[in-house]
Amino acid sequence: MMINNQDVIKFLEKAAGKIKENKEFLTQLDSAIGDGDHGINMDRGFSKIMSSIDTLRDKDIGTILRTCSMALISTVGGASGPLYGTAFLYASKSLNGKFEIDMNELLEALKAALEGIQMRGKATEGEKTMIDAIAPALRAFEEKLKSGGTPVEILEATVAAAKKGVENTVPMKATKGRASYLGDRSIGHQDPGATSSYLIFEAMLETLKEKV
Amino acid sequence: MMINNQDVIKFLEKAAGKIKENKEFLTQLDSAIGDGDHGINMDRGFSKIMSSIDTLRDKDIGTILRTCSMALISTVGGASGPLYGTAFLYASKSLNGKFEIDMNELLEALKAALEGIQMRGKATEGEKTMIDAIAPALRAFEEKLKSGGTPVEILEATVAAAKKGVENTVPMKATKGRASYLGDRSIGHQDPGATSSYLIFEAMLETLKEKV
Amino acid sequence: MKKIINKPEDVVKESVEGLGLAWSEIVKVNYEPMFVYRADAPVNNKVAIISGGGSGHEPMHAGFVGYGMLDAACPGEVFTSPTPDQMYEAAKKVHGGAGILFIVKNYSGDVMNFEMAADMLKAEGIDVENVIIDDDVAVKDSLYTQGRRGVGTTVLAEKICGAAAEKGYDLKKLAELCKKVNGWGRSMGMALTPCTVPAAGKPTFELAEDEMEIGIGIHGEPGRERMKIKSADEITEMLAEAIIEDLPFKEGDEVLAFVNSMGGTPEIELYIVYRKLYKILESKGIKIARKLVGRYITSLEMQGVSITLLKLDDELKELWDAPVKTPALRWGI
Amino acid sequence: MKKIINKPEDVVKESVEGLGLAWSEIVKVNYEPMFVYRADAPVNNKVAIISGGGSGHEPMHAGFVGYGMLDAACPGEVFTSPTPDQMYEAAKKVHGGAGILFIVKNYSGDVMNFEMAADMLKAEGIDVENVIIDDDVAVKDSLYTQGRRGVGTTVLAEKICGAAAEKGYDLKKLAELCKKVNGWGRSMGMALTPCTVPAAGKPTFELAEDEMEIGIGIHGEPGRERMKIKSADEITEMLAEAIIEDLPFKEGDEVLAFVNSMGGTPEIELYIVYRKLYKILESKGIKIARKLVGRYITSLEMQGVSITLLKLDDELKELWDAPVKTPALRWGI
Ligand SMILES: Nc1ncnc2c1ncn2[C@@H]1O[C@H](COP(=O)(O)OP(=O)(O)O)[C@@H](O)[C@H]1O
Ligand SMILES: Nc1ncnc2c1ncn2[C@@H]1O[C@H](COP(=O)(O)OP(=O)(O)O)[C@@H](O)[C@H]1O
Ligand SMILES: [Mg+2]
Ligand SMILES: [Mg+2]
Ligand SMILES: [Mg+2]
Ligand SMILES: [Mg+2]
Repeated sequence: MMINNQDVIKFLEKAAGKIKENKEFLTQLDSAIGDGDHGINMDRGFSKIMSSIDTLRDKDIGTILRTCSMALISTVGGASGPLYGTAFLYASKSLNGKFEIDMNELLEALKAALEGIQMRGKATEGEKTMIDAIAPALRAFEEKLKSGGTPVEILEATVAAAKKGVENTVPMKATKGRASYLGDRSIGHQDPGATSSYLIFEAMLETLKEKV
Repeated sequence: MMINNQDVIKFLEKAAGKIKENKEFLTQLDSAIGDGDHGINMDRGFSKIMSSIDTLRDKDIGTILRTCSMALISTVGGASGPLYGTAFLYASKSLNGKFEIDMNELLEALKAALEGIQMRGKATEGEKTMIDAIAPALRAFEEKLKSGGTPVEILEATVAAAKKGVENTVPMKATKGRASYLGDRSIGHQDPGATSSYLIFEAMLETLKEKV
Repeated sequence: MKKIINKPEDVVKESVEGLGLAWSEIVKVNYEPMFVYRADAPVNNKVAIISGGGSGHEPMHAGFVGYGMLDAACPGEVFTSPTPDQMYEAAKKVHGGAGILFIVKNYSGDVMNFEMAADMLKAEGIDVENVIIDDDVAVKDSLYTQGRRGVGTTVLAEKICGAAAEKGYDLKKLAELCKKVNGWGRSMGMALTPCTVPAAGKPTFELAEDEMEIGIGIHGEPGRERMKIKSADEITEMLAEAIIEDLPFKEGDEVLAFVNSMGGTPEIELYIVYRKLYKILESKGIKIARKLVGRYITSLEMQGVSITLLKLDDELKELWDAPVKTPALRWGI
Repeated sequence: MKKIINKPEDVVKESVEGLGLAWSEIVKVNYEPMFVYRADAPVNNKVAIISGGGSGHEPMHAGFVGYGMLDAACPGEVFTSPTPDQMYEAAKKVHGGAGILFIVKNYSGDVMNFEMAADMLKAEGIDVENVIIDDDVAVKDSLYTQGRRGVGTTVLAEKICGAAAEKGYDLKKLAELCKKVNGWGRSMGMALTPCTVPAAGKPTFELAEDEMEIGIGIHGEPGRERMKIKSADEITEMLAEAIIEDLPFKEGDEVLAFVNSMGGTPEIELYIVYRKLYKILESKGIKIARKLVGRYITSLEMQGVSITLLKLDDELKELWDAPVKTPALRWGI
């Protein structure tokens, strides 16, 4: 199964919807250990993407993602803006001019996204950030891909690992981002950025499920 | 029965005690139609009088009242400071050098006090101020004095009339003092200054009752 | 009561002491009785300007003592008029031989206490002019009442008269000027929350979570009307319309627009109000020639805003622009 | 939520618009993307200084744009870092040919967004120095963490570097100076109440009627420790001791003492804190040579106070005293 530019548009619409649905929830998570704006920030960014989605429908996947990157960078702000913005930008690099990609290419793009996040934020796993959802998710993706899973199976494994990753952030002590100012008091709370990353993987899975 | 300087000291102690007891109550009345400080103001003034009461025990009545006037003027502030301060000052005028006075002299002094309040505040009866307690009280004093009442009877009539006067302030609309800013909304509330005047008359009555 | 204080009875004294320590190059403090005065007082042959009133309205008045504004300020207890001995002693300290102007907000307490001080000073042969500020359009005016409260125009009168005194206006001319400013200034305020007098320990009134009070005074005294909270634009309209029609301010007028926080309302909201005020005035052909935006006449931590408009002519503009150097207002120097 | 606003999403835009209307002689506003810049920009051959950050800390930063301080400020949404396109466009507008200094508070969002803007500008051959302010002693510092937050010292760095830029410091020297100010400045804050981000509609945290939060940040993020409310003197001691021992400030040092309201705390309380701070420093032989007292770096309507101490030498004193003309800070001009 190939993923085409229409699927990417659908994925973006689903992701935007999920972010909007969980706006309050993400903000609430961020109130506990941050400054209470993560849901608001993410929703502002994805709403911006949605506002010009129609101009993207006939574009190649690289262009779509690069345009999303610019929208996120220039509207989200906060820590998550440059991080997700850089993620989309890095993901777009290998997809320029392509209207269809396979699961191998998707994995490469996702790995590039993670690399972008780490270049920008200088965090590693275990610091209670979005990386704690994304890194294990990509490992699960790769394993399932190698063991010959179907696209939906691959993304089911990815989402499950992301979910596990989100849960793992609860007992962590934050050492990057705003939550790190709390020191030990950050322990016991779920990381908002990891949670939004999980939602985005879920949007990918649902897009593929509808396709088959 | 004559009233001597020791009685005046006792009266001041009782008045100070009543003001302190009713500090909260007066302040509460003032919160409804003023700025919520009348009890605090009055207590500050009478506490100041009490702090130097021992230096007054051997002084003549005029000196005692003049000293009280200065204490009230320089510590109460607000509207009630100059008003009560002027009242005590005017009352003291005819009592300079006197160590004993009769009920006629007391009435003259009280009338002078009211005159001082009106000179300073330019209010008349019916404007929802302390005058609405004091003016009827003095009329009752004079009547009972003329009809030959005992000192205690005279002051009982005075206090009763002051009490009535206080009650009469409830339906009035204020046109002087801070309460006047409320216009019609001042209606339905008891005037704090009239209430403190009533308490002061009560202190006089109790002083005389203990004497007989 | 949530406040950063020590004992409630020490609030005013300790705060004034802090002001004196922070701004010793501009002001000095006298403690018994309490007043704040220019470090270089008396200024010879200049009319000395003294104001004062209850505390809790900071920076007014002590924050306005200094070159080009007040010679002395007499702080009373919180929301309670100062006493005549304060004004009397302050006047003796700052009198430069050219007389004294008292700028007094129209509250019965303030008026009477300043009057008593003026009587005492006149008895000693010192010239005193007592000018009353009564600019609050929220209060219905009438010959038979106390009249309007003095609010925002007080700050503007202190600045403008302060500049005129430095320029050499004599007492009579200065008193006229002060009356002119009062005659051309109009204000109205509103509150979202009450405030708490430290000595009282609880809020001066209650407001529901969705209510506001229009026409509030600066002492937490209730206002003209209580209503559901409205938008910033609607609030600005209500205040501005009441002010504009009162003078009235007319097409072609130049004004000073003063948007003031009651204390707790942050600057981000003040400029939202200023924006709408600008548009309202623009639509009526009234030009904002000067402005003041910030916290200048407050009610402790009360959330709310007041608007003052002052009609300007060349004299007032020139005096407004003149240098001023006080703890709370400073430019040109 | 009690606020004088229109739609929550318009708060920042309308407020900045109001600022621009009120202070058109000093600043101009660009809307797409949003930044506030000096009306006389670009100033040729002067290093241009740009700062920015989430809104809700007014007057910081837009209130500090003008002669002797910032060339431009980039306001983000409330408590949310601005985006790189804002800093990029602002830099293009105010660049006078001598390079750009970014003064950035140490929050991961701010740091990353300013970094992205710097990358974009450097790619076009414009010199950019990025100096991070991280002066909040409430946060434990370590190589492995985000490090300390940037708070009160930011205001002082903007004033001092602004003066140095006017004096002709080149970009390298100016960046060094900014790092020196950051190295010599230490802050800590506390709160009595939370604040409410308009878009969120409810308080960022809860505090009981008798509780306070020590070591609070400026975004309503929880602080170091929650405890029963203490007296002003005790609060001042807690903040001052933590600050003094951190640098440490020593006997014989001259300092700038900066007592700042979180927004809702009124001036009367600030000076009570200043008084105690003065006495603590005096008892340790540390001299307050300069001071700043007021609301300069706030958290909307939050009640609370922060203290910043900055060690001074002759260079810093001279630059502090130099003229400045911005909406919120002005003297000597
Ligand atoms: N250095 C970093 N690397 C990766 N993720 C980070 C980093 N700093 C913060 N984050 C993520 O960003 C999230 C917070 O985003 P958001 O609330 O939008 O920004 P801000 O903290 O500036 O308000 C955190 O929950 C965390 O997952
Ligand atoms: N002009 C006046 N004449 C007589 N009494 C007055 C006048 N103005 C005010 N009062 C009295 O003063 C009382 C309020 O005193 P207080 O609260 O101490 O002063 P303030 O109003 O300045 O806070 C009122 O209840 C009223 O009885
Ligand atoms: Mg956040
Ligand atoms: Mg009162
Ligand atoms: Mg009072
Ligand atoms: Mg944020």
